[in-house]
Amino acid sequence: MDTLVSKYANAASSASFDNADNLGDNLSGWDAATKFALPAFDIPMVANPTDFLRAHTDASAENRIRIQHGTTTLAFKFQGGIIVAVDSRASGGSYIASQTVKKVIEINPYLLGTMAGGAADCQYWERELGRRCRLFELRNKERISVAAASKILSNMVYDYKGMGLSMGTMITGWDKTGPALFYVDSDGTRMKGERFSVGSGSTFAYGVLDTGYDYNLSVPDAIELGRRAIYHATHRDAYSGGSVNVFHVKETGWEFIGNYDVGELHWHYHAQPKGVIA
Amino acid sequence: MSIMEYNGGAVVAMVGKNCVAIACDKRLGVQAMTISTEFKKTFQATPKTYIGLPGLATDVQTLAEKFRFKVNMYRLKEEREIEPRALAHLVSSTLYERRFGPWFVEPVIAGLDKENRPFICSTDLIGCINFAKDFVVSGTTSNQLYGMCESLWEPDLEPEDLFETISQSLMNAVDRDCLSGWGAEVTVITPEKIITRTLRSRQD
Amino acid sequence: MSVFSTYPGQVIVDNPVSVPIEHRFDPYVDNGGTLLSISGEDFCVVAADTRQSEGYSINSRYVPKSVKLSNKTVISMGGCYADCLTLTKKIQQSMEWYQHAHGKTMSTAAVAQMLSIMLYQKRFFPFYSWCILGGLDEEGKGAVYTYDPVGSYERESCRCAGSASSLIQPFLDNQIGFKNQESNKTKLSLDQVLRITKDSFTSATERDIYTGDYLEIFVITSKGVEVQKMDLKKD
Amino acid sequence: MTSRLPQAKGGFNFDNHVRNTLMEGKGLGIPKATKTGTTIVGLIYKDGLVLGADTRATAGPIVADKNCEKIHYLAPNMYCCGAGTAADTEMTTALISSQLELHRLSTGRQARVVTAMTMLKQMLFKYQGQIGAALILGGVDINGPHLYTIYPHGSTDKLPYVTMGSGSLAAMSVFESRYVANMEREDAIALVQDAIEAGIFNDLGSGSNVDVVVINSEKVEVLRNYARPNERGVKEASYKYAQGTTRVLKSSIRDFVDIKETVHVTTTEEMDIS
Repeated sequence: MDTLVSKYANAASSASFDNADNLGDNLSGWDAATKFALPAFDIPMVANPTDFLRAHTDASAENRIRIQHGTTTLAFKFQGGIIVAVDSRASGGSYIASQTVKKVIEINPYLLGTMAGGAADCQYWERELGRRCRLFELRNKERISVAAASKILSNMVYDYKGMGLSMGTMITGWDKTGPALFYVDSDGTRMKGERFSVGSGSTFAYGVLDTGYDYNLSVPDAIELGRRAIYHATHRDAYSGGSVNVFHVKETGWEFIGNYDVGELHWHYHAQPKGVIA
Repeated sequence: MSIMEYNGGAVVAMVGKNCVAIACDKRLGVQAMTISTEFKKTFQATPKTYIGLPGLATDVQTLAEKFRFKVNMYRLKEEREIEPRALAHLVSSTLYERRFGPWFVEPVIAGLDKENRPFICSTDLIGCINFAKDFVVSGTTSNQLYGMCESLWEPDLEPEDLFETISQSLMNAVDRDCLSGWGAEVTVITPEKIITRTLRSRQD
Repeated sequence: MSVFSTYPGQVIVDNPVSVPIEHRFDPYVDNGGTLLSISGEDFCVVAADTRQSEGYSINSRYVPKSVKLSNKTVISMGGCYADCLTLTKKIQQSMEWYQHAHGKTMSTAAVAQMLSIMLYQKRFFPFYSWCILGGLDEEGKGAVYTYDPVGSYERESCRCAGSASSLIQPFLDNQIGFKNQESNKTKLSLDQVLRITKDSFTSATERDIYTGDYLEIFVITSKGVEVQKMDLKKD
Repeated sequence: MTSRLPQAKGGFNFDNHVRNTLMEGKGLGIPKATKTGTTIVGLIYKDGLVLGADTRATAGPIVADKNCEKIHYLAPNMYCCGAGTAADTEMTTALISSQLELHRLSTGRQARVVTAMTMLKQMLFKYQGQIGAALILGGVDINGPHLYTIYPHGSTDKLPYVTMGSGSLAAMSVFESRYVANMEREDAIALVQDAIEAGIFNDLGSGSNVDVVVINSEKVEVLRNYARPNERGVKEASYKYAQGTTRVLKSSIRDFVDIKETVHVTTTEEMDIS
């Protein structure tokens, strides 16, 4: 009987954030590093939790849980470092939930992550990544490489593969090897590259980016290219828009270049003479 | 995604003091991709009546022509322009004819009748007419437009004030809808003149 | 799928017991309602209607959606009321433990981050809740934090969530953010914000069937939290 | 060419059906038509009958029309309340109404309520419930007052007091507790009003105002918006914009000009027809 009780006593859900023993630990020797080493998630008590989640987040679900989606993000390497440019729209279905989302996540002064796919997934895991990078720094007395950081992220989300996470991100930064750019997604892909664009508007952004890209671009020209590529994507893609946020990754760390409202940017570009293509 | 959301689009009409206004966005999309930003959804039916047709673009164009034909036939038979109220019933029965295989369009009608009294109405996709005395909305942005119009509209607006109110209603509404926007066109119909304006709006 | 059919060419099911019975775990219900929050220079307004509904029926005309968490923070939630209730209790409990452990009240920004993690903890079994956290930040400025059901959050100047969110939000963009207006950009006073809040809800009540009955407004200033109540239409 | 012009022939047109099913198959959902969530009621009193309805039309959770008319004219001695798909109730009653008019003209006498009921049920039965009209038919003829309910599939009931629509339970609870046979006119109207208001306040699909129609052998009273228990709250502020708030790219103004045609009679040479 006792075995039976103990067997089911804790089966209701896996350890959650504030269950009784966690809270008791607040009083003596509570250690964030050990307690939060592995995040714990509540799982519904059903045969197939993945199907459960899919059924309730699906577009056809009766009481639909709308997770915010839709994006255009891009990042590219050039002689002056890396330019990261993103839009700022979050949409739930066809409704625009926000026009002011920060899609560049400042992991630490040397690392940036971008956000595409599920907003919460990117925010949570890149925050967790930031914490782990800090622990790495404290343990090893040196900054983590971009390769290692991106791999931590990749491995973390790979543990949840197929469970419904949705994340397409670019991890950029400057380490001992110089500027580095990695693409990481929730399927487990992790790629090093020169030039990436992620999100529903990425095809439009690639068009502009590939046309104007040159490794030897000057910093102002590179910034303009990034900004312009995002602007064109917001114009054509319904699920991208708001404003363009531009960041520049340099040896001294990243620098925020600016926020440009697409509403105004369109008329700014509209007034300019059209460039000649080839 | 619903068929009504396939191409996107929004139309709104409002009543003012001895005038009416009808406004539409200008986007034509194919799901997420914007194809054109010059796709107007309001059509002039008679000198003082406009009809707005948001919905599936193929049906918008088909019905615009169908209504043009029917309005012309009416004029030839009756030797007078069709009244907005009669046009509403014409639209209604045209849609209800296809009760079991509908056109995916939710029309809006705005105009002045022969006594220059304002008339607006909207119908659902199978022709149920909604006669309103204040405003009617239609298209993918209808929720946002309902909220805007319900807050902004007040009775007896003069033509220029009505223009501001309908423009602000439409622009702020489509700015919260992915599938509409990319420019707007507003038409104000008064007994003396028709004012048509293209608005400067966000292009994302 | 038809069970019985006498049309030629269609299968006639002669034994209805053999029809598979669908079992599904469906723990969510939408209890409707609308909530909004607007931040100002030195104040924050959190407002919500008090109707709780299920389908076409009203469960109760007065079930507050907002809860005062501290003198500087108010949380408002809409969606599945059971989930909202649980989540509110979790927040209150954690805030109390924080008080015991650190000897101070949690700041609005700290509650905001904690709520994000709490929501994400249920990433695979989400709380069906739309949360808006309103309050004053460390500098005494108004702060509004908004969430999606799985914990993505953002600080904004104003936000509306719930069943009539799509009706009210564009109006707030226009009246609070002065979007699409050529001129007329001023900082709004508390009085103006309250007027806009009330008008938002009377308008939403006209068009959204799930919004109505009463409006409860929490005004957060440096003096503390003050609650106002107003009638909305009951139909 | 003339033969290719569409001729009005009446009846439904299914031309779009194949295309629409195809699109639906591709995952594009079919949009919802306007429904009237509705509370409609009817009762028989001493001299005749009273019909009542709310005035809310909904499209999903949104109120599409705050003051629509749900009590439709059928004949001078008959009215019909409609619930369900708004277009269906509107068109079905309009169709039967014109058929009754023709019936009246060809027979030269007042149509009976049972005739209207039979026409309605036969039409609805023919369409197998596809026409989503739930109706309360009330009228007075040579046989006295009659009150019928007609369901979308074509079944009918004949009862002294009836309710239909999403607010029918709320309204019926009022009837069940307070209905008595042979009520006075004022009491009957008050009971109908209370029943409709029970629907308006307790059913989210019903709302706004109360419409009432009283029919007896002498006259028909259409009491549109008999009660208005839900007046809109007064706005705290006016949101009128200063002119010039909206930025304009292009503007065109067309003035209407009165063109006066005058016919000048001039004598002309006679046409040469030789």
